[in-house]
Amino acid sequence: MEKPIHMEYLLNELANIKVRNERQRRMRLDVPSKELPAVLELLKGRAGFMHLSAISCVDWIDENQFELVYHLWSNQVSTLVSAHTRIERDPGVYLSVYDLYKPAAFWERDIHEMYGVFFEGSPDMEKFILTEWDGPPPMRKEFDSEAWVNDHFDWQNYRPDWLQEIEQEGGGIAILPDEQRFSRKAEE
Amino acid sequence: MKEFPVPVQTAEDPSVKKQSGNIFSNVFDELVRFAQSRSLFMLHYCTGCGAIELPPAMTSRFDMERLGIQPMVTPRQADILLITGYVSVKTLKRVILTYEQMNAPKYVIGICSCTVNGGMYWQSYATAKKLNDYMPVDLYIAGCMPRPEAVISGLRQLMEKIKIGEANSWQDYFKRYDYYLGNQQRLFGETWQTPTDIIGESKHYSLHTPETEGEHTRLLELHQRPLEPLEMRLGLSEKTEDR
Amino acid sequence: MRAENYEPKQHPPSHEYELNFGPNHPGIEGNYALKVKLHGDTVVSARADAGYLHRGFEKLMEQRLWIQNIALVPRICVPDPSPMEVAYSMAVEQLCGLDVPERAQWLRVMQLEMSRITAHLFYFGGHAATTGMYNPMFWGVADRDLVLDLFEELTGGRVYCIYNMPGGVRRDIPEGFLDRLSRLLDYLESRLPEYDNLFFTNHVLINRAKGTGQMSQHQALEWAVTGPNLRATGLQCDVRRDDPYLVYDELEFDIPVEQGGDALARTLVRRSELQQSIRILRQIIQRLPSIKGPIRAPIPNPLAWNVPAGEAYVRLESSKGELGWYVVSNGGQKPYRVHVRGPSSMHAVQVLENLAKGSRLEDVAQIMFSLDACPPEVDR
Amino acid sequence: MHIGLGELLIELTLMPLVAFIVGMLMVLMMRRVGARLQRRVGPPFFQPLYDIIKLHSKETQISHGLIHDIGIIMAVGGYIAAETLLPVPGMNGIAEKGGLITLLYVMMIPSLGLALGVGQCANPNGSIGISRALTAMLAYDIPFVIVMAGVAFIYGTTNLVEVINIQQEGGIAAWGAVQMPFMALAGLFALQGMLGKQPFEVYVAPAEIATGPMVEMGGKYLGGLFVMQCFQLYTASVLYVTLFLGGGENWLFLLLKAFAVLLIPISIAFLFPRFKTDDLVRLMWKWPVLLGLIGLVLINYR
Repeated sequence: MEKPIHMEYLLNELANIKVRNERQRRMRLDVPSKELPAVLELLKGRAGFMHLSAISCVDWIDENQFELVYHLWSNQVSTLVSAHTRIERDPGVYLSVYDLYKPAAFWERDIHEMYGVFFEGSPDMEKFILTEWDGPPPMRKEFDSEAWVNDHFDWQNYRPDWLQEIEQEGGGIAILPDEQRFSRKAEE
Repeated sequence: MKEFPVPVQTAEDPSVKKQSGNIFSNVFDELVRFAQSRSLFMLHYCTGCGAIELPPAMTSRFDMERLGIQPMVTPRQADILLITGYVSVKTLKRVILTYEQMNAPKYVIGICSCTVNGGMYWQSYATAKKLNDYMPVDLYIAGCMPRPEAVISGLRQLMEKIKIGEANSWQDYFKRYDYYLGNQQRLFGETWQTPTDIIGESKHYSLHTPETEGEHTRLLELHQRPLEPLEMRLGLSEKTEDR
Repeated sequence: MRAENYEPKQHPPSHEYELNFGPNHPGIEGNYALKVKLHGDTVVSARADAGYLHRGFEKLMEQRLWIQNIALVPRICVPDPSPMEVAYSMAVEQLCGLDVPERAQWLRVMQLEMSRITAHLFYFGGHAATTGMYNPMFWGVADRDLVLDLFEELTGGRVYCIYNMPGGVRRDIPEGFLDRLSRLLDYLESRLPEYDNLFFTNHVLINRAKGTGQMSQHQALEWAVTGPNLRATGLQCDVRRDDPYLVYDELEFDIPVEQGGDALARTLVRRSELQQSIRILRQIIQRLPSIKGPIRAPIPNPLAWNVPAGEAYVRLESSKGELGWYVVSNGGQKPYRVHVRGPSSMHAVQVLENLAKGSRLEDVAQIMFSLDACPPEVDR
Repeated sequence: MHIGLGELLIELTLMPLVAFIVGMLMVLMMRRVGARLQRRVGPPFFQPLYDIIKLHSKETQISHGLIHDIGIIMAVGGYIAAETLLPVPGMNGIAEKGGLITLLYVMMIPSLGLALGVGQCANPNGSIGISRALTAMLAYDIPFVIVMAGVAFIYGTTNLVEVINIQQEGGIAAWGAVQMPFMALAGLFALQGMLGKQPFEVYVAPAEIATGPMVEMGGKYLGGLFVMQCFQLYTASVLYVTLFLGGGENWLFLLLKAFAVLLIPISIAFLFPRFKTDDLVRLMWKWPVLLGLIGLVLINYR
């Protein structure tokens, strides 16, 4: 689908932006992190992108970057714009767009507790879902959920007494301890 | 590796009781057990996705009330704690608080595979894998999720167990409190505590055994502080009054 | 605690007090908590507390194969699971450039609309029960069960169907299914007047629901309210129409709108939507036999399936609002990142907190249920 | 009529006992009617009994202090006292000495006892519930007192035994419902409020305050409340029958009338949502009071 004309004009005003029309009614913008708030403001003010559908965060650990994706929908031009921007993973600080989009408060709070990205100017950076979690931000790629599970939980006993009796009598299928799901008890 | 016995009471307990008492108290006990089995109030607490199959089981189509099972609202009123599916760590704390508030005899039913072994969330950092580490479970109903028929048939089994006097796993919580508390502390941290004085109650109901107290309860005493009302954080709404 | 040990706690004198709605409270939908501060009967401020249903779906999905995730995704929203699997499948198809056969698309629409009916029937009961009327719940859940029976026949699962897979659907309809569906629709339509008499035109209910949890259209747009809750403020806005997917652009249906933006309007919108879903299903019953062809596109070996690198954002209209799925692949066998935008993550947090503020204690539960907030979508 | 002390004692024991058994049947009827309206089977015949036995046989009991215990005793005891003041066929108990006014007072004791007991629990839901219950009591007591006044006017006595005798001697034409239809209607409102059923179920309200006064009740405390509910249904319906439907000529008629009367609030209860508390007060002070006052005027100008 062709972009509506005024979208083209609009996007021409912006330098440093890569525009890709991926699919029908989908448009991908790659924006440098400094210019993103301005781009969003322009999109909201000039093309009716009123609806912030979501803010996603992707952890590109190999490049040591977080990618923030702002999904915006406009009924005026019937297009979903995904504005991508990359920030450095290390301080992990970015600007909040709460003054433009109220729903950003939830998404930024969510990204903060799942990835540890801090948004300056967001109304509330307190924990929401993981209030009783004291580990690292779990959605980061370096967090190994399976290891954490093995560390903190026991597995159900897959060899109850009655099954062991059967095994001793020559029936059943004996599962060797090292083939079972590992757990604290097996390590001891 | 210390193996803990699976908390299932054998059928011998009631028969021992039967011989010791006189005939009237036996009849009375039996009547009480029968009434207990025919009147089960289950706690209205949806801990997970299995809760979606409870409304069909309760309402017009399967109608649990004809078996004397009805939902109750607060833990004080309830007999059955239905753990309907995965329990996240945050929920598990509430579940334990809830369980300790209930009046015995109380029964715990783990519905859905997730309560048995973590189910499809076995890799998840947020859900508990094995419910009977944290509280004694009377009955598991496996399935993802079990159909209402399965739930009802499980409840019928529980009723049978109550009728013959086998469903006293609640005593196990008093008798082996140290074990359960140890598992809870391992997951929630050393400072974990509940407002209920389990040791005191176990003494009061003469369910105190050597295994009630141990290293974990000593740890608890070390950290126990008087109960404070929970802090409420209401910052957001006040900050953004004009929203 | 024994009576002799009991020491009543002294609280500081205050005109305001705090009350926890949930997580174990019948006035809360699912396992969720709302902490409210009250002055008399008026809510001064409310604060949502989620995470009781957190399973770390997005993390789990990064650890499993593309095809394995199909079993995982419906669990994200328990009362209305089908849109989840459709959305995920569509996202994977977009990444791979798979073309879904037309018949599969029709079958998907059928599943989505049936799922919408079940969710709405459940919703009516929930809303009625918060106001103390339990009959609609008993009836609604029983009628919903009949739809679930058809789901079971079609897919083998009552609630979690796992009917979709990237490329299409798993199996074709059984013989005589469309007749049974048609009979069920007749039955549901014949039940609607009874629901009307009992529930939708009940004076006491109207008295209670009118003006409760009212939001203006402007507020709704600002808070990113979507779906029936937005349509209850008078805006005709539906992803099925604005951003059509599957075969919705070939189907005729109205987008019901109510003015008012209160709990009553939200309920009435859903009642009309139920009728529209029945209408859509009738069209499907008519059209489906004439659409021949396969029900799924061939896919590579699913156990060693490298989905091409890329990203896709799929929007869907679930029974609760706009559902968004953002899926990123780096060309591996597992998704690199999946992000779910549940409509309730807006409704159950920001909107609920704002609507509850200033309302009465009696209405808090009603506001939550009338927004049709689904906590597992928030927690994921 | 003079009866011996022994006989009186037997009556005083029997009256609450009969009331309890009939009350359990009424609870059963209430649940069965609800079940039928919801297209279900409903609970088995002995379900209310099972519930009460089970609740009293709980092995651990959680008390919140002495007042908590006393509150429940007051709640049940108040109704037991009320039963002895409520004449039934063959048994008058101390009804002749008590009369309508005493009964009115005694019937308030349970609510107050509940307020005491629940207040001790320090659960905010319970406190809100009890404040709502007392508000509701205030709301339905105004029409109730007007009805009482009308009854006293028309029969010239507050002695319930005499009220029954006057009605039974005059036949159906002398029934309160025929003599003062407006009063009977106002009485129905008060009955609905007294039973606390929808649309006046403000103080239980599970979705709002998690069953209010019952929130911290478990074991025998909840059992006490279940017993209280049996008494409550019995007292309210039999009192209505006594005042307006000529009392019971014999037990069969009494029960028939009482169950028929009870059917009205129960069926309404399952068809309506609940009002808000202030709506309840507004409604109670408007229509039943108006009806009652019209009834009073009519009685005076008869």
